[in-house]
Amino acid sequence: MARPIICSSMAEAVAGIPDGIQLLVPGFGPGTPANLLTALYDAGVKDMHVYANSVGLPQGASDGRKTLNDLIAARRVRKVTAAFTAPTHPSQASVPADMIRAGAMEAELVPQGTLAERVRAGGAGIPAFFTPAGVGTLTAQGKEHREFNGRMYVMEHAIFADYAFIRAWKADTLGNLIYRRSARNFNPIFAMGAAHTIVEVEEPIVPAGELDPDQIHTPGVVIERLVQIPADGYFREVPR
Amino acid sequence: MARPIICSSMAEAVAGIPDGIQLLVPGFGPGTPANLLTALYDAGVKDMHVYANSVGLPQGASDGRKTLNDLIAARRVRKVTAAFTAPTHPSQASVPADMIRAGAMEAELVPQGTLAERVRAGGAGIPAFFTPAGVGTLTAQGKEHREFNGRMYVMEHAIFADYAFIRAWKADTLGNLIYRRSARNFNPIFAMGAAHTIVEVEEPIVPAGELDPDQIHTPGVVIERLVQIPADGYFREVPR
Amino acid sequence: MTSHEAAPGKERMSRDFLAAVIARRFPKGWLVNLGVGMPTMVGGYVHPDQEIVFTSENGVIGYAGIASGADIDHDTVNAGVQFVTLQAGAAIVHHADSFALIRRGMNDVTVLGSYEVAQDGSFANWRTSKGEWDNLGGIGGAMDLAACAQQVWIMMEHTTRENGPRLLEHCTLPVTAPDGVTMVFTDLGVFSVRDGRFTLEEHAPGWTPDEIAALTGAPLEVSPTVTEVQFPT
Amino acid sequence: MTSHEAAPGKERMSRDFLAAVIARRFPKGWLVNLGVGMPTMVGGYVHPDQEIVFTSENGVIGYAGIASGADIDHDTVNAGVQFVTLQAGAAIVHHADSFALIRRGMNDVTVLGSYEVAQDGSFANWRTSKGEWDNLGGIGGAMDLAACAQQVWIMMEHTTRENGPRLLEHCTLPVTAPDGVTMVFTDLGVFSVRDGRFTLEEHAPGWTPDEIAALTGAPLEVSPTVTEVQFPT
Repeated sequence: MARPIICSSMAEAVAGIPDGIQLLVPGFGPGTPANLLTALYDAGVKDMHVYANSVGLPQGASDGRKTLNDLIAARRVRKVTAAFTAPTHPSQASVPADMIRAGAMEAELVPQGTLAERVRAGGAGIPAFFTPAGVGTLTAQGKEHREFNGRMYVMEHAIFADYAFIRAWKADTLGNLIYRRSARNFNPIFAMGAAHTIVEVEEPIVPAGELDPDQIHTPGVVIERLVQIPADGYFREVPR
Repeated sequence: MARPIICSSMAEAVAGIPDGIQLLVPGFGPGTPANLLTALYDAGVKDMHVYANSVGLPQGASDGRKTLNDLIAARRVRKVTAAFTAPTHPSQASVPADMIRAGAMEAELVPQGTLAERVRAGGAGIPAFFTPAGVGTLTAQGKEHREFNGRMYVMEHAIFADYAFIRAWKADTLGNLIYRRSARNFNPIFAMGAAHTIVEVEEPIVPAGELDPDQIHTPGVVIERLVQIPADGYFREVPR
Repeated sequence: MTSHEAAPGKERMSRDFLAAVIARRFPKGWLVNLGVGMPTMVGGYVHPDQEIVFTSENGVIGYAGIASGADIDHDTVNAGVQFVTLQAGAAIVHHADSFALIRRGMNDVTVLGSYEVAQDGSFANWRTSKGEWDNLGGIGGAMDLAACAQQVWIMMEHTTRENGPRLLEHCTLPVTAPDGVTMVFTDLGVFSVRDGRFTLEEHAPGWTPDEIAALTGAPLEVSPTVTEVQFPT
Repeated sequence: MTSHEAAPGKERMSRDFLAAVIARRFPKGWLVNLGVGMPTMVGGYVHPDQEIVFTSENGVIGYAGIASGADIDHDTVNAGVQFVTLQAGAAIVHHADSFALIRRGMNDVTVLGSYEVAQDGSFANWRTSKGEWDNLGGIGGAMDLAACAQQVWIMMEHTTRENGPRLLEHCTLPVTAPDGVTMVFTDLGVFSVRDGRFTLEEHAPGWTPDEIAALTGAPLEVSPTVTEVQFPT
């Protein structure tokens, strides 16, 4: 595994990504790779299976950034796996939910902790594990169940995707990453859970050796491409 | 779950630990909770099932500290689960290996990554998972096997122990912990993998709020007791 | 017709009142997860002496409260993606570690909103459709939390907009968990859920147990020590 | 009788020679795990231009070499619990994350010592007893590494102290992994392991393929491009 390539633009960072990929998109408000998503939108990549916490409730942002919601609305996503595929109450409008209802996009609704753990398992070489979350609910229907120590669990399979987009706060030239506050969320596990991990970073990329080895959240050995967010990029998330 | 109790001595930190417990002992050279182990030895606790990377090859230390090897030699350990239960070559002497051979102590030999992941699973509420490590070897004998995506895996069960002893570098009054360099090793996962987690810390315990929330390796909510290593305590590990 | 109009002359407890009632019930040192929506308000009513630690499933362990003005940090949000401030001694973990802690049973309680709760301790809060399973809904972390927290407390309105009951013999909507609810706090009272039964522990000021039972869709036992809900001081 | 005495007049390659041969075979940018014992020496012979990252299963990603004197940090050791120095850009992870990366296939190669290696790619390095399974042995991380690294390279002496073969048709000792070895480096030569066969790729200076085959316990093919091992410059 070679050192990460430091790209000079978002377009370069997403260059060559083919149609049909499985893509991990972290973010929970903060920590969303908005610049890479926008570049991916501009690159026209389609037929994707996206894994994310939410299909994205807001109908686009006023500053031009593209969200998962925009990619879905543009029919570039064939399937979504998420903990929120629709608002809980049908009175709230949702383009993704309408598309799923109409059969225009496939959906897999999963408990949030199961989503996190499935990707963690994928990045950890573990093909399957058991969890109590969802037992006795619709989300466990048709899945293998098993009792351990008198309690029922459901077996869940790992997710290992083709690509992951990551949003970091600090990075060094070897791809070591540090996240800030709750912008961390899914980022460290999604960074491990894909064959090709591409990172947008907020602060200027520093030379290797400047970050304390004890304080690195994601070791750079899993990073393939690294790009600094340009001054005119998207630095703040749109609060939901 | 209440805030951790800050103990004023190692004896207080291990007070009330009953016989018969399952105990997690981290450490890989550095990061071994030598002071707590010594206090446990002095407290006379016996009939334990200890989980550790190694049964401890050195025959005690010259400075008075007690190791797992000493606890075993004193017949206080009924069973050990480890990645090293004996030297690979029979020419090397080993009290634990002799005891295991003689039936004086039960042993379970496991791949190191499986040991780490089993405790991680226990601390993560996951009762079992699949791993490729050990498939086709003696350590997988009698265990359930299963194929995923054309590859064979073995099912391994979680470990959740009664007690964990932890060695940290820095701590605050809420039990938030930071480890230093490879002294981290098993500590963060063992800290999560037990009902009662007791920590010895090298640096003076600081008030809550002084450690950066982004840089904490173990959140204090899983810590039950915390004790600073006294000036005459054991600060450096004995290199193997 | 709103639920308030359903019983003229009878005031129901306000959300703030209820949030305070719930907040002051937490024993000292509890680790508390607050669900999105109404339960978020509970955070504003704990007393510092309670030493409550609020956790959020997006990896924030120890937030202090909702942030405003200059206290807003765009990287620091709770599970409802509201800006929050951190407690001294807060720690941040990633999503897998956060749910590791949740599944491990770290949370003494999760306080969740709900559409329905049944006497068997099941509840339904993620999907209003009773139709065929189409993978549509908003679970978030509720299923993990409900399955793994030491207790599940429900904070909800006692009745629907049409004044129908939300406390039921059986949930009619798809459940979030098939059991686990131990307490229900509604605008009409405080209820325990035990051994397949609702028991009225405290009633809203001015309401009788019979009046509350009439708006409840399951048998309602009345605690021998039933009292009027007191606003915590 | 040592193996050197077994072939009078013929020098075998020294461990340092062999370590250098292995070190210079790593393609640029590889992530390399070095096993305890002999393989540790390999770290001393890589060239900076190779940009090799050495990882250790105790959570050190990017160590530079064995530390001595004032460079010793008592908290920084490799898998053999030897003090090491860190590379600029090193990262520390805990044991579960370290083996997560290992199982994920992070390591381009793990270089391990061994007692035996067989033509099916199996090898045995954790237990010298052929007796009944008694849970005695020293596995460490070898089984995880052997099962998950992209390649397994074995560094070993070609023969036992009694001059018996270590390259075999089948392992006689309990295996560390039932397959996975791609290269074997011994004091007599460099061997590839492919399709159930050993192939001699390079022979030790002064040794003929036939002489090496005579000390090998399995059929030995000879590469059409077989050469003498060159000491890397």
